[in-house]
Amino acid sequence: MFLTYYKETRVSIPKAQLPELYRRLYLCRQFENVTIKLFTNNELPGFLHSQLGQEAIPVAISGCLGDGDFMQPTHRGHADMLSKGMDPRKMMAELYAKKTGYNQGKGGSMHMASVKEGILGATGIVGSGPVISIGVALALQMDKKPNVIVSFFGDGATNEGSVHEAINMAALWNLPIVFVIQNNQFAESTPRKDHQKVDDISIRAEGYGIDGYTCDGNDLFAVYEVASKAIKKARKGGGPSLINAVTYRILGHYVGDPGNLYRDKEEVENAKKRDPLQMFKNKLKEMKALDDAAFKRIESEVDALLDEAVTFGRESPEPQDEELMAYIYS
Amino acid sequence: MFLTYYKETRVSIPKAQLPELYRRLYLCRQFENVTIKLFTNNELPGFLHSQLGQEAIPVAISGCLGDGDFMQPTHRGHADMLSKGMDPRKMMAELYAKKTGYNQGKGGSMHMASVKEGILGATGIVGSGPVISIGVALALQMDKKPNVIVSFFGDGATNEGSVHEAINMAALWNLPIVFVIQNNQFAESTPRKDHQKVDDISIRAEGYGIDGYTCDGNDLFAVYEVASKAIKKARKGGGPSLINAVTYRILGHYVGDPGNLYRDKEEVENAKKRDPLQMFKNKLKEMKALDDAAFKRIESEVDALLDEAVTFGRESPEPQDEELMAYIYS
Amino acid sequence: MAIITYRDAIRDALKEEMARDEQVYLLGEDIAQFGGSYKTCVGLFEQFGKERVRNTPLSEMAVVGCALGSAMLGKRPVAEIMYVDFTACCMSQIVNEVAKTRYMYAGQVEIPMVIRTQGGAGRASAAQHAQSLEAWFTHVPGLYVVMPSTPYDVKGLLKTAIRDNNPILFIEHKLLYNSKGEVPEQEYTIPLGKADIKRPGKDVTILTWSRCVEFSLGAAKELEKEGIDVEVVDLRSLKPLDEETILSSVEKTGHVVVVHEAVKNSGFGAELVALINEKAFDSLDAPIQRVAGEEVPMPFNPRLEAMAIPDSKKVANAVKKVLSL
Amino acid sequence: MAIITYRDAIRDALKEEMARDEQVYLLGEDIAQFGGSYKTCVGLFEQFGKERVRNTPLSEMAVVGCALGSAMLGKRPVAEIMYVDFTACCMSQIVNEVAKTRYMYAGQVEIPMVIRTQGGAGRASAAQHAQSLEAWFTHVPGLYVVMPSTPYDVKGLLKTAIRDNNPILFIEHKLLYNSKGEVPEQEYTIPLGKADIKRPGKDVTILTWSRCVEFSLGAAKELEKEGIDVEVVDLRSLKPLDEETILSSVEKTGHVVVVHEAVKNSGFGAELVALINEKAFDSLDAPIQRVAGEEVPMPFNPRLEAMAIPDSKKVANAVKKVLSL
Ligand SMILES: Cc1ncc(C[n+]2csc(CCOP(=O)(O)OP(=O)(O)O)c2C)c(N)n1
Ligand SMILES: Cc1ncc(C[n+]2csc(CCOP(=O)(O)OP(=O)(O)O)c2C)c(N)n1
Ligand SMILES: [Mg+2]
Ligand SMILES: [Mg+2]
Repeated sequence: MFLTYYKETRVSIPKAQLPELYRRLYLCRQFENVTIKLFTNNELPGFLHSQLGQEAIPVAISGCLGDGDFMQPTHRGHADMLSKGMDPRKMMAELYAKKTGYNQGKGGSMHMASVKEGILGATGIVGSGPVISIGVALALQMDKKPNVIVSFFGDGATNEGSVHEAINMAALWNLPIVFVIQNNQFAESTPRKDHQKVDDISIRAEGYGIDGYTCDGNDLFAVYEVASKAIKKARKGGGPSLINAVTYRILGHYVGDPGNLYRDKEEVENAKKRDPLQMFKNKLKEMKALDDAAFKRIESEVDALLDEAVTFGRESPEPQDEELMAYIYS
Repeated sequence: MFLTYYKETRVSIPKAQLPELYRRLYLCRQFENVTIKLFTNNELPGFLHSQLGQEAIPVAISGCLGDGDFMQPTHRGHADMLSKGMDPRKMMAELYAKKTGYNQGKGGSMHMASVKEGILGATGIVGSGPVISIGVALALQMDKKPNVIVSFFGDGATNEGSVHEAINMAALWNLPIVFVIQNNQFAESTPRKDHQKVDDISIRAEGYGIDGYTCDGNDLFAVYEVASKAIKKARKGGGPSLINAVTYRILGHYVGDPGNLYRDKEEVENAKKRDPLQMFKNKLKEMKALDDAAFKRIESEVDALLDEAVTFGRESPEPQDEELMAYIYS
Repeated sequence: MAIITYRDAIRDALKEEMARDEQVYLLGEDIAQFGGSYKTCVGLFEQFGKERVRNTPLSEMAVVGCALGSAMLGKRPVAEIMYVDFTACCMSQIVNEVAKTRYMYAGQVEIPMVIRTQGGAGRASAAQHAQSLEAWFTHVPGLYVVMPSTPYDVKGLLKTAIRDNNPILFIEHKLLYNSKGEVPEQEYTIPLGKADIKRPGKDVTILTWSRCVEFSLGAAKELEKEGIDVEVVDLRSLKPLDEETILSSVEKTGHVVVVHEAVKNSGFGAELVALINEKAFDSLDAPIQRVAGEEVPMPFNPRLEAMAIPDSKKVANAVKKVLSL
Repeated sequence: MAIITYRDAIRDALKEEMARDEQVYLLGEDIAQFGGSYKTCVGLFEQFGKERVRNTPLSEMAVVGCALGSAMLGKRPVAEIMYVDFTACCMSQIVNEVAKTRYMYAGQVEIPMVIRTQGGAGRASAAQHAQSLEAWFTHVPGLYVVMPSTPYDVKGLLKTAIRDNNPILFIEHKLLYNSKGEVPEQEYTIPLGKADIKRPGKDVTILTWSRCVEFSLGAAKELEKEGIDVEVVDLRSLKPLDEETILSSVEKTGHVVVVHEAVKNSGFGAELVALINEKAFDSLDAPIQRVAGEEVPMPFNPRLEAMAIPDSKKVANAVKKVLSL
């Protein structure tokens, strides 16, 4: 395994925020579980990248974001979107390619966007998100807004030239952006050691003259700590940071890939032991931040919401034929 | 100014090699002087990037290369080519766009190549050289050759995504390649501080897990020392290094650019005081490696060779019309 | 003859050529243990090892550049770019370097390399994973462009492409990988630049390639019932282009429909119309019809997606139209 | 009316639009103190400061991506890519992101951005600095492509492009920067998608754009002496395309020559031939002739380079040919 854990967790999340963070974390997790099932049942067209096991990263980070802040998810980004507040019903409808979906059925899993809510679409071109994100950051800077954008990408994406260009330019222009690597140890089927020699990707930050952090991406508290620091800095005009949030891709590359050709079962089993949802829950229990009833209430609320979302997606109308040619030009 | 000098010069060049290195250095310098004059007189078509003031870098490095080794020059690469042994007559003929030129008049200044002599053409697409060079390195590695390739590029090129991809892949595959930044402080009109935030580019090496060096690119001995180490390592299967050879672009970006819109006169004047040719000559005198007569002999031989080269270029025939369509396909 | 899939035909071609010539090696994302995103390389890593079946980082520029550099030294790389959409990520390497190096160097090197990729819609992959971009590359001197439609063709042409000393963009179609067809047990190759008449006919010429051959044959079958005899010419390689077969078919039928999946505007179909206009204008009894992709980024919704590309019905309608004009 | 250069007309357009609308900003390599590689931005850095005239690193992908991101938030970036050849370095950003984002997002955003670049041969810049690549972009739904040929057109169209809410690739020609022409002192704009008849005539229609307008007018002048009356239609924008002007000219003359500098194979000329074939077949008295770039990477040698592209003589010959067929 290629995992290294750099930080002791210090508890810095405002206590009042914890139930909501748990809600989001659970929502992200269940959204994955539900969509995987739907996809496997051939209810959803296209392909699906599951973010299962990585949810602590976006949930922690979104916890540091507010109105006017932006995020650009990755192609494996349902948790990114949900954590920042996207409506699971409209997301589900989009996955069903329905008119009521965020992108009216034109985008699908990878391109779902809600720009009004500060969520850009992911790009399906790995590594191209960051070059777009820096433009958002530039606009925020030019408009003297107190806001930031978080740009997510994967460990594989760090080898794309576009990511290099984006970070260099952001550093040079001191843009209000936080680059976050959802380092899940794989680029499709390629383990990290087969796509880059360097152990800790965050040291690349130094080569751009910005701060780099590595944290345990499965520990929501650890991510929060690092992210809040980086985001605060960016907000204050301190420029970009690069966060390497180390996690593990529990499932295959896409739903349907058993993920067994290029890694050991054991490795996966080990990784499963560090389930971010369970870890967070345990910590909350330890802290006595939520009691069992509270967990239950949250969980059943979310479950109901997701049931509703599925129904909404399933029963919504498809786009009309004439919509094929809508929104190409302004 | 953005210059920093990292190394005290230790003299490690075999003494017997010194006269030849001086000859090459002087040849590179005079080739620049002659071609600038020809270009200014409208004798040469196209455009010309002068390497004047950077010659110590390729001369030192070529001094560490032998038969079977490769080099890929930059668009500002006449000294690169000459130092590795390209014939100034055939180079001059190419600059005149003549049939007798290395590329039969099809390539010009930027694309001159002599693959048999181990010199690839530069690419006019800044940053694309390194991705091609790694392919040469891979072929050498696959064929278990004891050879290496030196891939040159500029400080500006370090911000191109392609360079990032090349270094990452070379590091990963442990390829026999040395990446050398001819860090002349400018990308066209853009000073280094306006194109990257980081002070010392060589620290990017760390982000790929390879060795990085910074050296005074105007001190032939300093470059030699670093390069011989990196090249030896690559030859032995130790993988790539990144050398940041700090120099200064004395002239404008191309011949015709007065180079005065984006920098102070004083900066240029200061830089001129550290002329690599003069520095090397002084050192040789100090070391008593060559006497005045020897310098004179070398210089007049080179001058005569260049006279001959100009005549050869000038008087050679142009390609025939029917050659337009030759060498597109095999 | 065995009946195998298009996917397996590709794998067999790679396997045979790798066994035949040590200089042949593969590089690309996820082609090793995973056998490629579309599973065209399954088993090759195990057979030939990691030196010759090279998984790469997500670095399309480095993949193509590396292939080029090694080809100059005599290697015969077969680079895989996972989707033709991603050729845009290494467009400069393909167009500015790979295609031009031999010419810029005045013949000092040959560039025996293949870039394999796949394109096309039909899997609800949305706008960035479903394009057909061959026209771009036919516009670039120094490159060949090959787009086979059957297992037989894909195998024979891929073997030829690997043996050829020119850089070749070899574009497969994601919806064809599971299609099946007869492939000889014994070794064979197919020359570049030879179209194949997939169905002879005398009334109308359909010029097409890749998955649209399927649609065209479907239309021809339907039209046969109405007494319309359609000739389906599968170009197989767009460059070199088999002008002879095209023009003689046009001369025979006097009616032409061009069918391709790529967007119509500036698609390769336009070049065919222009070519025929220049070289067989007088043979034309009616204006050439084009059936092609709509002027739209590919939508995710499968129904809209289907509307955006040709199908047999659209082809049949165009044939009827060209006959009625 | 003042007589100014194409270069200055561009600078004036940028200056006026930047003064008019604070959201407009420029980014690109060497556009600040240096005023751009072709000096089209001289003085703007001094006037508008470094926030609005942004020198960038050598990072074409980041330049285009950054423009896109900011455009989504309401900025109106004008990005400069120094040579059209380098659009290949950010092809994915242009094609996969800029052109498709609005559609993929189902209209959530507008992308009011311009990518200025320049192309063409004639300065012995060799294979990687002398291409004409507009056809690629006309093949991409979601992008407009504008290629003005005169100072008047370049100014009016650039102003319009900056005000338009769609992404526009604006391609200048390196050999036109020094050309001069009349430009009104007072403010004006030119609508996209309107061709301009640079010379009316009744015998033959020449469809052309960018520098080839010059060659076409030169040919027309020569041919006038022989009593041939040529109509030169400058398309100005290839997308949106002014079909009406094209078709009505074709209907009038019945003879068409298409002239462009880009390589002939799959050039935009092919699309024009196909379009006319589809919509005005019966008006054609002879097959359309194309005068275009040769199928070759651009050679460095100036004589060979000149051979590789159109000139007035080649155009005149094509006109005579189309009249004699
Ligand atoms: C430019 C590009 N190359 C290749 C792909 C195919 N692809 C999609 S996701 C993926 C792996 C990405 O790895 P990483 O960045 O680590 O993200 P993860 O999938 O692990 O979340 C690949 C190779 C793509 N979509 N875009
Ligand atoms: C991809 C690309 N972008 C831009 C250019 C234009 N250009 C040519 S040289 C140059 C500056 C390169 O700077 P650097 O890499 O430092 O090399 P130097 O010229 O200083 O030797 C630029 C911008 C180019 N040729 N290719
Ligand atoms: Mg990953
Ligand atoms: Mg430089």
